[in-house]
Amino acid sequence: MSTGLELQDVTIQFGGLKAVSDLGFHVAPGELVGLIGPNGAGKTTVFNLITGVYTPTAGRIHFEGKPVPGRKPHEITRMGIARTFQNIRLFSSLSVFDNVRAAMMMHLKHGILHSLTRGPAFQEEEQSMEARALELLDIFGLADARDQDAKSLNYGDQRRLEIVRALATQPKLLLLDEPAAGMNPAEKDDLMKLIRFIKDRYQLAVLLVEHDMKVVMGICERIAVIEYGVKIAEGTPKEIQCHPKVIEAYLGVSAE
Amino acid sequence: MKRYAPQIALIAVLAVSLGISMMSSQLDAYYLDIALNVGINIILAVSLNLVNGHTGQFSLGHAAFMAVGAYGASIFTLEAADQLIPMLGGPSTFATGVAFLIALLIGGLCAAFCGWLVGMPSLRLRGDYLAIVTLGFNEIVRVILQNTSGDGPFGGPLGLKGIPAHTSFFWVFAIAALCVYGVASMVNSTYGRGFLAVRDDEIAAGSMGINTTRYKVTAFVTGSFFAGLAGGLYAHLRTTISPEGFNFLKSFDIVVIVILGGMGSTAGVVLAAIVLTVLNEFLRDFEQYRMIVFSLLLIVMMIVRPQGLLPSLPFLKRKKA
Amino acid sequence: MKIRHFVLPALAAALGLASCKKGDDSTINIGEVAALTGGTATFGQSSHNGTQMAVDEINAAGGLLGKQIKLITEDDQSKQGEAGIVAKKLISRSKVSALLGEVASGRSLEMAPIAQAAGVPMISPASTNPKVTEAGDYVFRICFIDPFQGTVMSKFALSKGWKKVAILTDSKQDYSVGLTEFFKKHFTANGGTITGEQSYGSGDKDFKAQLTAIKAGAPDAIFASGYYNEVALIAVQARELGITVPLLGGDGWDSPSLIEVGGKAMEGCYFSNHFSNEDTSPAIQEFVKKYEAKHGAKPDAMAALGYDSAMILFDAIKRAGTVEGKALRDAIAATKDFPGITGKITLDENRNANKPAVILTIKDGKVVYTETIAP
Amino acid sequence: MEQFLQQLLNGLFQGSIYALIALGYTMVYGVLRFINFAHGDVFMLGAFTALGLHKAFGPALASMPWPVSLILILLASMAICGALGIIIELLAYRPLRNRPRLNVLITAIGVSLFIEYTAQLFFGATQRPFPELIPRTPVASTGGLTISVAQVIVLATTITLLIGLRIVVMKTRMGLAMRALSLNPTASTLMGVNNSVVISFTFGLGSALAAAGGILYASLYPSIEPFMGIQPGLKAFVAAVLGGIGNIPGAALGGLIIGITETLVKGYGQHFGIPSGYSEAVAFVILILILVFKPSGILGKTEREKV
Repeated sequence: MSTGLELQDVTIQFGGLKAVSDLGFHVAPGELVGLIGPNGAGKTTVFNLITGVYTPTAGRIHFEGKPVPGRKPHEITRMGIARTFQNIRLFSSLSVFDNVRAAMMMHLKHGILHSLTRGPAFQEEEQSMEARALELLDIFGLADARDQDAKSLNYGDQRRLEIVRALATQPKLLLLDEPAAGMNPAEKDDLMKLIRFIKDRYQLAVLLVEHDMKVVMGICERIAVIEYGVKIAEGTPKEIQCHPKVIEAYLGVSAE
Repeated sequence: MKRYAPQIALIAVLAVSLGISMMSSQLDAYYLDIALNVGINIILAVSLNLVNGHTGQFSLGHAAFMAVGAYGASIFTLEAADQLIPMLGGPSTFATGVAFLIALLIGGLCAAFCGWLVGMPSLRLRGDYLAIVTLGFNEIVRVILQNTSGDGPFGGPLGLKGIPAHTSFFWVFAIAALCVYGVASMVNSTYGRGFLAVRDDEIAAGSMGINTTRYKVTAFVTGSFFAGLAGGLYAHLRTTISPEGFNFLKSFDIVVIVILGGMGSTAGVVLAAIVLTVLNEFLRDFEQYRMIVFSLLLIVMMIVRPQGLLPSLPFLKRKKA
Repeated sequence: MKIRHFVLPALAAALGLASCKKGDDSTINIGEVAALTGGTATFGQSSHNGTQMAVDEINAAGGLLGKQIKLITEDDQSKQGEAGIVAKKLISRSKVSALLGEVASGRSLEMAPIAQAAGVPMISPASTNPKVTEAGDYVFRICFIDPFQGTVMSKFALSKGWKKVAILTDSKQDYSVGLTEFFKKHFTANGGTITGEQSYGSGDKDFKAQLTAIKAGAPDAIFASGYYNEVALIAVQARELGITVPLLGGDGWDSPSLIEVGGKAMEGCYFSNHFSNEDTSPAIQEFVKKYEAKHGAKPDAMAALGYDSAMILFDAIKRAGTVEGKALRDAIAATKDFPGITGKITLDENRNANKPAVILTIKDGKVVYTETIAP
Repeated sequence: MEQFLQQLLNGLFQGSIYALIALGYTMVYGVLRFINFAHGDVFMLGAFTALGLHKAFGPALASMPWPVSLILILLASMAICGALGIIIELLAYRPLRNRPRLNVLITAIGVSLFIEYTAQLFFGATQRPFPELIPRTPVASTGGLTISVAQVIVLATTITLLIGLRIVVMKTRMGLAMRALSLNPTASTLMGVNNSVVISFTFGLGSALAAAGGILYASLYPSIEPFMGIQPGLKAFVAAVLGGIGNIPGAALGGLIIGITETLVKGYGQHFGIPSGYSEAVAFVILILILVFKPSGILGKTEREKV
């Protein structure tokens, strides 16, 4: 299992509090895995550990056989891991189109000097970037809004734009943090289709944190459940639904 | 042709500046002086805007980099230009021009180096801390210059005098144009979206593969470089410089231009640099009220229009830059 | 990226092409650069009052060369860089025939190359730094210079039998650094010992550390070469620390605020100055009376120097019979034994005034004349 | 040795002034998370208010023993400046709640410049003498060491206010509300805290502390002018950061460290090739070092941004 994402005995401590302890799971290439748990279980913390916002106190995180901790967030993104944020973090003063462009920056062949000389190669690259950004926006139905300010979009569109922006970094693993939050049932259905579509089209592995059980059970191939930073179960949606610990800790408590 | 419009505009401005420069002896010395001041303030404001506006890092020490550039360029001119000019074929417009360009570049590079030195450790600090650190750096530079020996190359508290008046209309506006062109091209390219991304959300920017530290340092070093050039131009315009002239109140003056022009709006900041410089000159008799009005404007604007006064003018409405 | 980015600067530049208005032929325009606002406004205002008084007197007496004098004053706000701009403005917009000012050497140094290049004579009333008149042969001053002032205080200290002196310099002020340098040179060359040398920057309020170090050297006197703002606080803190020896200083002490702030602590201290308003000579007493009638306060040295600078210029205009730059310059340069309020003024070949200094002391809360020291 | 002891004393008193100003700085930052640039200017207004009061009620005050008149002037000026602080917050900062920090910082700079230049318009740029509210006579002069009455008063006031502030923050309902607000403004509202009242109180108290600092400072260094607050204000800020911003004992510790370091540089720096003129830069060098090596300060806690 040297490919994909691999977490082993990962622990992080804030002050005296263990937010995540001895967590281990993996996401294989092309796999769609769900990460669920009650509020405050440490799901977003796991994302922050994987993307380098936090450094684990102990344990190992590997992606494609290479260690992740100690690298800066942008270096981890370069390894092929992209994410969205639970509390939407778009570049609010930029247009929809520029939000996507900003995320494509790391694949530029040309740097600062070329933007000054503005030669033919630079112009060409700018145009191909534009084309790719538009293509992505088109898939998510955001092409018409390209010149709007990101902050002027409605909630669902902002969530979709977060995904587009993450895709623009050309990841191999996509971390989605509650992408369906605030969406209506019809939008949620569309979102599920979209996630499947991009997973196939861009051959992505996806790690999904989501509260909406319908979404999680509907698209995930495998699910890991954590509570108080500890993994309490892992398995297929079917297995999870019947898992006694899960029912007790999670489904039982917040049965809707 | 349209895609090369920026370059064409740049060359046009260079040519016009050269033209005006060649007839500058017929111009009124005082008005010419104001025009050169305008140009120098454009360079200072646009370069500070790259740091404070586009990249969202709040520097309060721009005058320090201006000082480094002014001293660097002046010391080169005073100490080395005499030896250099004969090597360039004796005193001619060309030789003095080249020597001046070298002096300016040395000033700019010294300032850029200081920018790197200050920026590397301090740019990981949050906005308000960075503001104080840069302000502190401003004070440190001033104190060090003031405590040098009066007979040494830095001239102590009296500063340097007898700097040749090389600064002409051409030099000021050529560099102003390059500065505006450079900053605008940088920021408007795909690469340059990174500056704005860092400003809007540093954590998200990092997660999108943007090396936030590098962007911040790049902005800071570039901003310092142009501030250094502006300092060199200022020194060779006024012909005397002294440490007190580069205190943090000078930095505040530049910050005021950037904020009133609209942080992150190159066009707004250029316009503000022009309007405020000219206004300062013609409202000399109301000097006592000037800063009161400006500071009130700052306060009111942050409440009503944090994006700056000028971008709301209809002819400046354009795509976000 | 739009062309209009560049059109605007070009427009501003076009301002420079505006036509120049002709000078009014019925008056002689004289430009004055002074700090009327900002940190050194007290000096600027005094010197301006003196200058204005001279102009009013001449105009009341019928003017010069059949014309009235028009004094055009520009405020440089006590700020670096501004003196140069307003000097350009006075020369190119107001077409002045001569420039008076500045008090501060740093700002006179900004004006000097501009006056020199334009061929407009400039007279500084009170800039004591030697470098000011080195800018060229159109730049004059009517006050003594730092080497002289530093030497005077050294001579005075030695004459009092003070062989051990500590020095406290304002390292932010070239004026203070200059005085210290020349004081030290003369003092040590004539058998004096410097027991300690300390510095501070103007705006500082706490000098206890420096004074504690100075106290350890047990000097006979302390040479405090800075301005009155800090000197008053230095005196207060020195007395608190139990230092009782007198402080010595230069003309930068000359302000009522020295005694207002320093109070008893200033008693028995000495400073050199350009003139004393206590001088009993009739010319000086008449000047003091006129000034007091107009401004409600006794004139200080800056007022007297401002007055003298204008009067010397008028005398030169009279002798030259013209305000043409070269002729006027020559006439100013030929000034000899001019009976000024601040003494007999002769301009030497370096365009500096050769004149005596007075030593003043503080006694019972008043500034009192003690002696005159000739060059 | 005696000289060294005297220098330490000098540094201690200088530092206690910085500590006094830093208290208000750090409290406002601790609760509201922003640098109140105008703190140093309220400090200046405190001194001018005291001067004004002294002029207005001169004869009446002169008939009292000096400790009484000092306390009266101190309390009156603190009340006036406290009210002023509340008004400033109401007009300039309150409309900016929940706006980006940078906007608040810019406003703070604006407020600072506004106070300075308005004061310059009214009071003029030149120094004014400050009345001798506290006798400047030496209180003790044993073994060559001297301490003046004013210095003792300053030190005593700093300690009193330090303890008083600590009690307010730790033991009172208002203090509890302040701490709640500083931890989480939204949650504190939910818990029934009226944030607006707490913020007004914090500003009022901070401004009153600044005013007290201004008066004591002016008593030690009796010449005042509209820009007198800038340098002490900046140094007090550095003291607050050094001690760990938001931490009240930290501010006091930071103030003392800076005061003593500055004094030692002035007194002994030249033996090591550092002219005393460099002492102006000492605070900023300390600031840069502390932010590079331990941004949370000596007693401060590290903060994480919520992602």
